[in-house]
Amino acid sequence: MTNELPPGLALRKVDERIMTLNVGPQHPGSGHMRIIVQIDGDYIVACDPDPGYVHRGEEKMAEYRNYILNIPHLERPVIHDSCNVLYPYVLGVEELLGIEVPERAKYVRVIASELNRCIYIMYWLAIYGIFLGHSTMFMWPAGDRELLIDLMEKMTGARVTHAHFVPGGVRNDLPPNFEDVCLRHVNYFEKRIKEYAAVFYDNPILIARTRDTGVLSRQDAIRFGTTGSVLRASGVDYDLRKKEPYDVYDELDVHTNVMKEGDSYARSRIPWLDMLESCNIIRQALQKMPKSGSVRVKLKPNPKGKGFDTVYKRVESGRGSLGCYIVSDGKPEPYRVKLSVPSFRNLVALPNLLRGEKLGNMPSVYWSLNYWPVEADR
Amino acid sequence: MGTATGIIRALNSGIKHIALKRFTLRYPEEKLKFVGDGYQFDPSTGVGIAGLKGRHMLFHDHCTGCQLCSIACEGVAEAIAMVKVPEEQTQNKKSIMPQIDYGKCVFCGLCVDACPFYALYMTNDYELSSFSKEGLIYTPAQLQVKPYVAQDSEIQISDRGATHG
Amino acid sequence: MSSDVKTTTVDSKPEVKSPPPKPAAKKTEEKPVELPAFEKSISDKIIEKFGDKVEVGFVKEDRIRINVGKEDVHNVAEFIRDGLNYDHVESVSGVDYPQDNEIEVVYHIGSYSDSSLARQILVLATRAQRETNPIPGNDATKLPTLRDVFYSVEFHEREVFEMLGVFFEGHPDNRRLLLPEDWADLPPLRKDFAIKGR
Amino acid sequence: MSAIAPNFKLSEFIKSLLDNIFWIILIVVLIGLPAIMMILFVIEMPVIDGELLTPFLALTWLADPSRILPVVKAFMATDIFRVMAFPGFGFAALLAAGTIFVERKMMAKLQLRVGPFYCGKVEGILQLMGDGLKLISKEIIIPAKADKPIFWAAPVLFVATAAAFVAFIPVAPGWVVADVELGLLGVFAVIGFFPIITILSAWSANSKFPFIGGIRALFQMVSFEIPLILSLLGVVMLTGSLNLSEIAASQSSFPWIVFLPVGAIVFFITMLAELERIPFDLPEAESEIVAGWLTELSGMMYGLVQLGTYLKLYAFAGLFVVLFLGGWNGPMVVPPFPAELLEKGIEMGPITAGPFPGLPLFTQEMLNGALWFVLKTVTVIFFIILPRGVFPRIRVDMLLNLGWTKLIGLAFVNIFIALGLLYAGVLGPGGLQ
Amino acid sequence: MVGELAGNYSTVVLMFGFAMAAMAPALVISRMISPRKKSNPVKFLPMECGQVPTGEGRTHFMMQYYPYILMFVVFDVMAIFLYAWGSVLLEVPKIATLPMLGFLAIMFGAMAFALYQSGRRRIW
Repeated sequence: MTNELPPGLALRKVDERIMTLNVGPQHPGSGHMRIIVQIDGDYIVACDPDPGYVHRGEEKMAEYRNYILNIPHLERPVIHDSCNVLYPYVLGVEELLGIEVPERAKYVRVIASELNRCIYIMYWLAIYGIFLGHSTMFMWPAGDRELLIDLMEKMTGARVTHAHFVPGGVRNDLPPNFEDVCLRHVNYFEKRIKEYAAVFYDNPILIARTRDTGVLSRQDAIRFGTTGSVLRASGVDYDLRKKEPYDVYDELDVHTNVMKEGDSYARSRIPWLDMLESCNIIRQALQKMPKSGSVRVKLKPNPKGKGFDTVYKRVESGRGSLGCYIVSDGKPEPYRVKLSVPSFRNLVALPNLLRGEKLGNMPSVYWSLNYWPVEADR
Repeated sequence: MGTATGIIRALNSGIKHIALKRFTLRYPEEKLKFVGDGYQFDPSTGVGIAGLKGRHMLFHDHCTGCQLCSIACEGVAEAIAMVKVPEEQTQNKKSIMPQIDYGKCVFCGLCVDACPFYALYMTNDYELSSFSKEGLIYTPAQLQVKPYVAQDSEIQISDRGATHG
Repeated sequence: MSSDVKTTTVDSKPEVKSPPPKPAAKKTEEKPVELPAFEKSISDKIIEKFGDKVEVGFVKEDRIRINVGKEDVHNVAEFIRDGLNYDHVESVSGVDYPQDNEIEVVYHIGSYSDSSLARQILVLATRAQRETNPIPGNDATKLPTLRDVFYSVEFHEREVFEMLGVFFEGHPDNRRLLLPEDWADLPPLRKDFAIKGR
Repeated sequence: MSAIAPNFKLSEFIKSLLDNIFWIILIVVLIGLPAIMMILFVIEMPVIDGELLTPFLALTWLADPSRILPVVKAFMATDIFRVMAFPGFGFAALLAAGTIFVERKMMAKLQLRVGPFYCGKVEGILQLMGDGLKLISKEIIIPAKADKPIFWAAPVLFVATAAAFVAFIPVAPGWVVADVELGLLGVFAVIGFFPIITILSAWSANSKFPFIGGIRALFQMVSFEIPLILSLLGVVMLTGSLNLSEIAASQSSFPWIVFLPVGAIVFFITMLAELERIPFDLPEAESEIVAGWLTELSGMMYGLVQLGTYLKLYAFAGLFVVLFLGGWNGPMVVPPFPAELLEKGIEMGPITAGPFPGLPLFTQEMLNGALWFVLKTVTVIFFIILPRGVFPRIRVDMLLNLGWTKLIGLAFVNIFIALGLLYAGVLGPGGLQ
Repeated sequence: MVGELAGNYSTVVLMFGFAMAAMAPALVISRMISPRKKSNPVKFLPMECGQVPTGEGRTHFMMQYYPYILMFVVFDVMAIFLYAWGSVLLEVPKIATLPMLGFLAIMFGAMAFALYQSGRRRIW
């Protein structure tokens, strides 16, 4: 739709030479999903994404567990971004139960959320590198991610699945001396990711490879309901941290990165700029955070909502706006939990972007959509 | 000429990195150092104490067999089962105690949050692999043992790159 | 026949019971003083245009809920897009209400292009008749699709179709999405589909 | 134990080994020994020093260096030695193995990781051997509808073609397998075989991904052949010869890269493309077409293709050295052979060995030449490996565009530079060389 | 250069044959010592990313960059022809370069035209 087919594809008997390729689920360039692409020579004439290979029914499972015990489950869709994927649920439950969160806990949450965003983006970047055949760009982010994972592990006690946010705050206070270590690691991390420019982002081959491929115009980005880096790469200035600040984001100076081009290169550069921005936010939050105080409100066991109520909360996760719709009927278990995940929303753009594109552009366009198969399947 | 400059910059950056230190943690020889003794929970304030969520440790003299940890785990992983223990443990009138199946445990630590008697903590031990499924099931007697952990490697940042020193 | 039943359920809300949704809606309506002004003006615009075909579920800060019957949902959605500058659907969630014998489909609609609406989410809810023995696609559980209004609902509606059995009439590509190809059980997000052992 | 490899049984493993030994002994006894007997019966045994050569005499000679050394020397002068060992297959395979190891360690260092580490105690130096053992003991799976003879033959042909390429590379003065006048054209002819083998292998597998990969390989190799050929024309014009040994010898004072840097750059880029190395590894682009034309190859077939690839890499690096970096030419660094060893032999206390009349197996020039050649080749290999660490893969249309417009244009520029140098009198008969 | 015997190239053939003779046993040994299980026929299906393969592997498949191959057929010969001139450049009189320059110009012009054509029609 966005890309016109090359003129020769309008030949009469063109169907005879169209080959159907199953890209996935066991393919180095697909992740846990299948993209059925039909190619004519080097051009993709049709594309049909087929997610669902990691569908686990998290939403159904959530209806059987109470509000607290849902926490380890609902962070499973994106374990690399587990704080952020849990965040809207926790915010929603807090609104349902009418809990006020202590100030320090809000800052701890913001720090954890930003660290987790960087961890996710590093993982994403690593895979983007290997999709483009750049093995160094796989190894460096995968290694440097360790700095932040180490911080998260000091903070929450787990390296990947933290289960750290709970309604009413966070589960444990920061360890002693955390601020210094965090600052040191984050500063070094920022220095490291700035070095990626020479090898990756300013690399002329990469620019030639990804510029003007998979162009998503501003109108289409809005029409498809894309979110996060995909949206911002198309020139829409929309970041929930700024537009709808939750917790203490309104007290922090958040800068939104927007690019106009809307091509794969812009979509891949925006997360990198976001990481630099996250480093700034973490430093600000460390400075403004109350040095002491409670981090968690004590709840009754098995908290329940006040009768029938619905709530829809959104946060800006590593991939974009992540919403959680909770229906409560006054029981300790939620009546219905629906995660509106950014990957699923961005997936709509994939068939439209890949149509008429070259086969060699498929991995870069696909992964630049910031798609996380497990999250889309839930 | 921009292309040539970019290519030379990239090659230069690559060659520069050959001189940097390796970042890999060589795991079985080096082990990461963690904060504190593991995740613990203070029921009086309702706030946990930071630490690694590793294998549990059960204090037999505190455990009352109230099953709260088991109930908490039922919604998460169904890893905790209450089993009969010999009568020697005086504190426990019901003489049942948790037994944890680490093949199912997700190390979320909600059982520690649930325990109101300071009986269940988590430790820094994460090396739980076993050749059989039965070996992953830790009985109360095994959970009582404080694990020996030799973890001393920390990330060190210098001009020549970060290493696990 | 089935559509008649449905119409009465949603449009003439007072007489039909549907216990859960009622109290919340009433509570917010009873305290008009607290209603935020901007959100109130939006909901007023919709009321003004459609009269009593629509019902305002609640008006909270940044969130407006509109309940609408299934034959009006298309028109309301078009008005929301053209008249109110909302431009994309964030989420389409189906909620099963076996006690009402209905399935509710909730559209969370937001706006990127209008910066004054950036915080706003308009919740558009509509209800379809629920069948006890569903045959997805071939029973009365049907709703008009909103894909021609909001392109972004395409995959969401496919998901709702397979998870709850709500067939969206006019959707160009109403195929299976997430579940395995050989899934022959009930649509899994219905309340009568029980997880084993729970 | 059972949890690690449930189907592994030590007894069966030992039994398979014993089976193999049994079959080997049986074949040797039934076929090998009669064959040797028949050969001994037919051929005329040489008479040396008035005595008929018998096995007993041969064994006596083995213990006497003054007698065995001339035999070794005579053997080294034969084609068989050259093909099997020194400038030929053995040497190239050794360098190829070294390349694989260095590549893995260097990539690891560049990427701030460790690389092969545990195998062989010292930085994983035996990793390659381990990988070879693994590959040779893996099952070879042939796809059901594959064209079996071609599918089996393709990896072997690939290695053989790479070896034929190696045959043209002169390592030291006089040390080349095929010292032919039209060596450069021979190289072009051999390079022309690679796309054919690739497309045969891809076609015979009857699978989609190898097919696309094979077509890509065909496009890539074919379209980079013209820049490759044109970029070397400058060297041939300045040298006036197509013999690679003569070209190398002609650079005794200046390597041609000083005068023809453009041609060297074009040749280097086309070399990367012909070798299918990143950034030009489109035929094996794993994120698009699983492993390209290697997708269906398994076990030792894959191992052979890898071996062929690295032999080819060595051959191309050697060609670059010969054509642009002066081949074996370099300052004399190898010390002369100690003369007293020839006259007195080695005296270590009570034990005296020698003298060794035929001893300098290799001349000083040859050792020096080989040393310089290896040094330069390793440098070139380093620069072939390095782009893998810093560049992403490019796309087919970009690749073809690069090859057919930019590189051919630059190759023409190179030809005119060479012409200008010749007619300006800088080089050529009246010039520097 | 003149009068070179074809027999000089025998070493190349020898090398080719030696490599074949040395490498074929590797395959044979591998076939002997490696396991061979025919229990699962799915194993022998061609790679299709975990799905059951559909369609033929060898189909009518059109790569859009076909003009480049056609160009190769023509210009490869011409490029080799240049070597006949290049290798004797030092011996022939300088005036002989002029026709070669003309030839180069024609070749270059033809190549530019072909490239222009192939770029104009992206697809054949």
